[in-house]
Amino acid sequence: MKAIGTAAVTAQVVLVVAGAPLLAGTMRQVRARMEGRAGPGVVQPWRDLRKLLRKEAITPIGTGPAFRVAPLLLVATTAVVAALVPLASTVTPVSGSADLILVVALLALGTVALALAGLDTGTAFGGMGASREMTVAALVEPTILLAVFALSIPTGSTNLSAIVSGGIHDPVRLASPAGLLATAALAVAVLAETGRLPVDNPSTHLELTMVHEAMVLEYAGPDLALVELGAQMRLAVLLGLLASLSAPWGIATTASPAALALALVLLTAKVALLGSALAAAEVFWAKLRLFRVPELLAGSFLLALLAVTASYFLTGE
Amino acid sequence: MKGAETAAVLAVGLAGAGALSGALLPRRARVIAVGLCTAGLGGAGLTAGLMASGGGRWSAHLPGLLPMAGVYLAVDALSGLFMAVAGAVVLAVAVYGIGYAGGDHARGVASRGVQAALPLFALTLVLVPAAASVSTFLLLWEAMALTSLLLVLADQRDRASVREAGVWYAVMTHLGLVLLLAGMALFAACAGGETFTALRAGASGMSPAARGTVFVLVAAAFASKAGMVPLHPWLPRAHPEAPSNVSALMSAAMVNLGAYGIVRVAFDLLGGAPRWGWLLVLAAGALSAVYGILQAAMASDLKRLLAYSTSENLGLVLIGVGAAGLFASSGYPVPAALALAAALLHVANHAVFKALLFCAAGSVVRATGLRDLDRMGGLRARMPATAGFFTVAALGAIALPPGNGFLSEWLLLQSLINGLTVPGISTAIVLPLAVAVIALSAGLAAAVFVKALGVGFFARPRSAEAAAATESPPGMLIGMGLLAVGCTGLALVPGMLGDGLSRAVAVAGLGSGPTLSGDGFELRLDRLAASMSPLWVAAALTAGLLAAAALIRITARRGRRANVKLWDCGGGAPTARMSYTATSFAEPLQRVFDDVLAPEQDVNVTPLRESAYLVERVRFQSRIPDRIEHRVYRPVLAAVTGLGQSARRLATGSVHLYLGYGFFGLVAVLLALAVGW
Amino acid sequence: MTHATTALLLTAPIAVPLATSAAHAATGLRGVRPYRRAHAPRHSAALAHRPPPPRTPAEPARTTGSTAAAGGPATLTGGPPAAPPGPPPFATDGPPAAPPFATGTDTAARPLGTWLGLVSPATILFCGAALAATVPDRGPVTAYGRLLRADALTVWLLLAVGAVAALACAANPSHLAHERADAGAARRYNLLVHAFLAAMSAAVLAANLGVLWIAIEATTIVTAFLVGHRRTRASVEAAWKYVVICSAGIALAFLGTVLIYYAARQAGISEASALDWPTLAAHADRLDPAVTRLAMSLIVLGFGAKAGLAPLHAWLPDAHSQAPAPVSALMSGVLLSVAFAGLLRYKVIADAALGTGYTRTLLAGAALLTLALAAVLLLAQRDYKRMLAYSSMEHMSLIALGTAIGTPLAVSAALLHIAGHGLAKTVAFCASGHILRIRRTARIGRVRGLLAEAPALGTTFGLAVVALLGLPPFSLFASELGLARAGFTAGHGKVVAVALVLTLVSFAALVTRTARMVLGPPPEPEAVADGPVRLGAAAAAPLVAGLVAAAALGVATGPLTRLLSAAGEIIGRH
Amino acid sequence: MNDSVYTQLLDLACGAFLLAAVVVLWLRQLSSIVQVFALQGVALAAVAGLLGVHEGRWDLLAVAVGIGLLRAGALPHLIRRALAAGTPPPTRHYEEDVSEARETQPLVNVAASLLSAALLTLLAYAVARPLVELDPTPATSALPVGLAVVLIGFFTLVTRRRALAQVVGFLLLDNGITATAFLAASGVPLIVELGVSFDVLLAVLVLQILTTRMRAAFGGTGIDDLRELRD
Repeated sequence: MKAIGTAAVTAQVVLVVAGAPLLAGTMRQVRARMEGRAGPGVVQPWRDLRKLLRKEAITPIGTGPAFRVAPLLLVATTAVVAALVPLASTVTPVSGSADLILVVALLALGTVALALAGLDTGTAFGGMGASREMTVAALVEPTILLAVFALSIPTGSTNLSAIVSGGIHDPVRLASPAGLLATAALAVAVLAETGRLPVDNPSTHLELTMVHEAMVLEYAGPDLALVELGAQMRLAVLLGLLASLSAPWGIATTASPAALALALVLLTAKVALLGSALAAAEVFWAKLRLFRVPELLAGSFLLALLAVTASYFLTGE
Repeated sequence: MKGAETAAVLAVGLAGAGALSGALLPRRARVIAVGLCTAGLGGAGLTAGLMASGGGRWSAHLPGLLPMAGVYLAVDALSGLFMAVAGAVVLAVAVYGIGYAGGDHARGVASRGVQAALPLFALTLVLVPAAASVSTFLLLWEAMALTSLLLVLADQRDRASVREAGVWYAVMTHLGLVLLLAGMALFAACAGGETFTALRAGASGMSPAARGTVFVLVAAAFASKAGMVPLHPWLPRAHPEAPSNVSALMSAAMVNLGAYGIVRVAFDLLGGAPRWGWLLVLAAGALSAVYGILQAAMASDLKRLLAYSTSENLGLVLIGVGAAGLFASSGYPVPAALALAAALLHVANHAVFKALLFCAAGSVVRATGLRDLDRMGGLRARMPATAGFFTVAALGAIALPPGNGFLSEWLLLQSLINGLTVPGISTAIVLPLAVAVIALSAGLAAAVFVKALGVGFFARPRSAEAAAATESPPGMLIGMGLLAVGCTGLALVPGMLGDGLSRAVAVAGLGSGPTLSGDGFELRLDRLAASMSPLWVAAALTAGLLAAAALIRITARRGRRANVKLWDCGGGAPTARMSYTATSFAEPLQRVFDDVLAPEQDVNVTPLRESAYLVERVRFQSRIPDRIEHRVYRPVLAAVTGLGQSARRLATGSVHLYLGYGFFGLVAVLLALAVGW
Repeated sequence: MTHATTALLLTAPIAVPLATSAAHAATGLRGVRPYRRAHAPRHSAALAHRPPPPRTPAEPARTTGSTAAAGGPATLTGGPPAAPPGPPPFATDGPPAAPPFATGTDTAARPLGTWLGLVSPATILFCGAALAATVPDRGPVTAYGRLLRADALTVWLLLAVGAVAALACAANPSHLAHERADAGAARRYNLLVHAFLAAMSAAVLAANLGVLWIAIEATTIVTAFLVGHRRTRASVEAAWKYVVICSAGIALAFLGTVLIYYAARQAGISEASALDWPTLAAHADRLDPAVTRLAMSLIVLGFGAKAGLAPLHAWLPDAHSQAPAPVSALMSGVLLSVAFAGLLRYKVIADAALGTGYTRTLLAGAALLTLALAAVLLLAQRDYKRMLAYSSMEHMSLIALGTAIGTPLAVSAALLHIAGHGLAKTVAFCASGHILRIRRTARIGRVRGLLAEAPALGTTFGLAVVALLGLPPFSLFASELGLARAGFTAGHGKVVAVALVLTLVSFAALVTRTARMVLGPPPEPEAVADGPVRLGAAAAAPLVAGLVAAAALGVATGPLTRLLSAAGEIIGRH
Repeated sequence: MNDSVYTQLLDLACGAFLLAAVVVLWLRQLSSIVQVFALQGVALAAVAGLLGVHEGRWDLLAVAVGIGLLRAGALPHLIRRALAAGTPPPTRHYEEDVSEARETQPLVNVAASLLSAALLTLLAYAVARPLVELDPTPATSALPVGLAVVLIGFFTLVTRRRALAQVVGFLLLDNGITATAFLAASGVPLIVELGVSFDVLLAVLVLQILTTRMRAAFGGTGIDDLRELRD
């Protein structure tokens, strides 16, 4: 029984580590196709990573341990989140402590590490990126936690396995207005957290607009590889979390290898589908001005607040 | 309980010895003697506190002291917790203080008056939770205020701002005393006795109106000591201007006594307060949390930033206490016990990491003489140990997993989220907003401490003083080391506080059974399916780090890491002036919260004499005023000074006027008598 | 305790000071006058100098006509020429060259003055202590056919008078030395101070209300010349206001006494004991309520004037700011309380006759009015001696509030407040005397960095103000705490709350002003280069002793506890 | 000396006593004010004497003589001496006499002063009603006169601009109190009476010395110069 659980956890982590670049590749491919371009192919991100990993490791003058530890911490936090979140199965040895607040905090820890690395370089870009990233992160925090609050009301606890298995057994809860509002708020928060289009353009180098990119401008070689991998893993994990919260069918609730295999396949399908949908939508979105982002986040905060109060008023406790 | 009593007596003895040695010995010996006595005193307080929170209770009555009242002391689990926290902080800061006061720059701190007042201040911090009668509590409360005032005024010769801070601090503290004196005297009058036991007995017989008045007066007094918003202006003035070891003691131990007061009086003595009272406390906590952290985000003075962060953390504590009161008053003791336990755990966590932050700030001020983050930078290379300690403490302050702040905030969020089971419109509206406030303040706290750490310590020095910084002497590092051990201990092994918290909550009349248990490494909430084992999280993170490092090691080419110039867009090497300073880091946040902060900016252009079109000099000045202070205190001060000026007409010096007062007084009295009043 | 010893104990506090003042007078008469001041032509000397010593000071002889006017008109000296409107810069005597006619004899009088000065306060303290050992247990003692009487209240006040007098007389020599007063003025000063002590002891020990009135009126007359000691324009003005307002107030009090006498005679009390306090207190219930009500109002107005309570309060800041420091210490510290003790005696009678309601309303009204006046006038205060005077008004109103509340706890708190305030105010005024000497100005705005320039003086002045602010460990904290508790327990919460708010206002005013004076860098850095200004052991001793006594009283009343509660019982029995 | 004659004489003396107080309020010239004050002293002595004769108490008569000597003799003499020390009134009478000898213009003009004296007397009667009802003898029924003179004395004290006029006001106040003492209970005990008189004498002496010092310091005895000690 425990072996299956550990197998599920390792499978999840391996799938996330290996699948994240592929997910990024598929999203870029979908986007290229819709813009009429041929696109570099789904495996291109792996090729970039391999190229970067073989490059020479460099340390900019005047930077300290924060600059060198940040990429490692980014990947580590995302890996731990991947282990905790019940992407494939809710019955794992770590599902007991898979607390949604812990997950949100770990992601925030990765962001803080990267911001500190940006400041450590002492260049204008690093400082600007860090300052904007921390502003956005600070404004996203209330939305995410209120969405967590909304999701935890039906099950009475913030434990992810409980929420997901609750969702599987009682699907009507997911379609309820509270569930929908919470998922919408969470979706906007995920966009802000991973730095996707309306908040930040991941593929830009224009210093006026870039937020995430500015912090990692000084990285090169293996460190840059880790940063890229970390960003892609974060996107994959968050999309997986969104999928398991809003569409939990297929996640193994029993400790049988067959269910686990099926869950893994379904997980990849769901995440790929969600990724391409996001890529397709990004074609039509333009990046918001930095000081209009708070309005977007305020809107998502309102959605989350309505989600919480709606669930109270509707269920009439 | 022999042990706790002897510890208390030892503490008093050491304080006396410390004060005498502070006043009499020559400078070098004085600093060391006072440091050791205060450290011993802190140790004694810690042991007494631990014994008390371990379940021991003792009380003492000294009729001879304090005319017309007598001194009553009693210790239980709740006061034990606060004594332990105060004792630990005093111990570590005293060790740190020896090195800090030894430096040549600390002429003010090492003066006789300050060194004599330091042990007395430490003694009052340890003894205030042990007071067991209205008069003793007020005596120790005012003694704490007086000794801390002397300590705040340590450097009064050098800067005018210290003197102004001292006056603000004295008047605001006395306002707190007047409120407290009125409230407690009314309570003693209604309950018909002065000792806490008499108050507990008489509390049930009080009319709701009297109970409400007592609660409001006492809560306002304690909220002003905890730096809550409407009564907070002294905090961002007194803490930065005080010497760093004093502001560490004030921020880490003195403000907690504000929270202790509310819990002791409202929960234990009054036996519960009206619902609207608890909503008031919660609202004050929430407002202070957000306003405090916002002002901290804007502050470029390091110690002012830490002072506002204290206001934020105490705001979170009061949110927990307010929520606990709200649940208790609607008859749900279980979530109430959890919320109160979260608040008390956050008091302990905040005390440790805030003390370490102020000590680190103190060693930075000692090394560079700077408090302004904009002119610091590059201190990590020059002061690695202090930077390391500051990082550990900042990790606690930003409330993220491996840090100790995360646990109490996690517990607080759990108690609020599970508090929704309590019916009632007010909880349905207040709890989500409280969660949102905690989340926003946590997010902003992350931004604040990234700014403090990144701008202050990393990159290159932006001023000559920062470039000339050297590491602090070993005495200070040992003090900070003790606090760092405290931080990591509380972060990884929170369970050790578990049963102490449960007993303290039981004393407050909320918990029947243990609310949270745990075998040291894990924090399990019994009645809720939630548990947190920080040790496992830290282990998983380190494992992830090692795996990623191994990934690079395997795939990357052998060979050393090359040192390379920073990318300079082809325009020459980037100078230190190009790096982001605290003001520029906070600019986006200031723009987002523009209407709340209302920054004052003025640009004055001095044209050349010859022609108005040619500009000789442009001066830009931007200042973030404390808006609540301007909106509330400035009119009051103007009115009072106006009243003073117009009142001078009452004493114009003319004999006729003075005799006229007497004549009209006589005629008025006679008229009243004639009319047969 | 045989009758003789009690008689001795009761008369000594009055007799010894009188004997000392007579001794000073005698040395004045016997002293060789080596010169006969040539009658310089009468013209207004441009630079006023200290007027030559007046005729022999023994008895304010009948000055004949204007020719013997003392000295030319003392024009304003010192201070910037363009004196800003508002209080004039303190017209000091200017640095008088050693008066050409300094007689040789005064140096001989100097040592005589120092220990002679301490004899009378020591006697008062000794008698008080001896009585304190017996009176609380065995009840009051009387002497001279019920003329003098000592109960617990009297003993407490005797101790307070003795303590304050000891401090002030110890501070006298250094004050006079620094004033470089010539022999005649110094002799007249000592004579009047000891007469002042005798009058105060008489007022406290008097059992007959008439004798009490006479003693208090005597204090006014004796201190009139002490207030006018400096012979400057300001001190003459202060003396005039002091005498006129106080005498008018005291006259009203005598009218009240007459009406009480009338009511007592109508109630059938024999003429001999109609003004005797114990009999009056015993038979007070037979007095006619209407007459007693009128009498009590007049007495509260009259004795209130002497105790600094509104409406006849306005003399206090002028007199206390112009009098020499030890004298204003004595007046502020204990004369106000002695006058108030007189009022306490009448309160016992009125409460028995009318019930406690009437006097409480009168006293509480006067107290709150004075507290409000003092707080408001402290806000924009610019002279630190007037600041200390208004602080005395504030503390006297708190004492009046305590007695208005009337419960034994409240009265004990008020009595402790009297003692604590006496000690702290004496130290504050003596220190302000030294500040005046060092900085030669009474303006708060012009005194900076006292702690830096004169550390000993700055610390004592600072600690004295800390005591006056009611901070622990000084006894004013314990008494204000007792007052608040008693007020709320007796059900007068609102009145006490208003009083607390007003004390907060005066606290703020006092803190801002004292901080401006005491804190800060030394005014002229080069002045401090040659070391801070030393205060000297002789001058510092009384200040430190006063602070230590106030702190000791604040920590524990020790042997005096029994006496304090007995005194509280007498006044607050019902 | 039967009762009706005694009552009439007593009322006559009290009437004179009150009238003297009102006239003091009326006059401007200081020397004549002192004159009237001396007359009031005589009236007061008469009241005391009548009471002594009526009750047949010799000590009371002795006190009456003492009071007469003090209030009609000694005190006026002192004030006249102080007055003489001031600048002498101008010989040429057309010149407006600004010397100290005249109470140039008191704070409240004469008409208003007299009106307020009337009101104060009414107030004294209203206040003294319970005193009289307590023991309605002819002496106590004249009590309101004493109280009225006290109030008028205080009013004079408040409104006069000359130092010596204020001294006279204070002495009027004191005369009123002594009269009340005699009328109410035929005098306070001897020691107290002696003490009070001695204190009053000393007070006047002090005020007189202060007047000379004021003249030296301020060059005149105008009370309005005493405005320098202010907040």
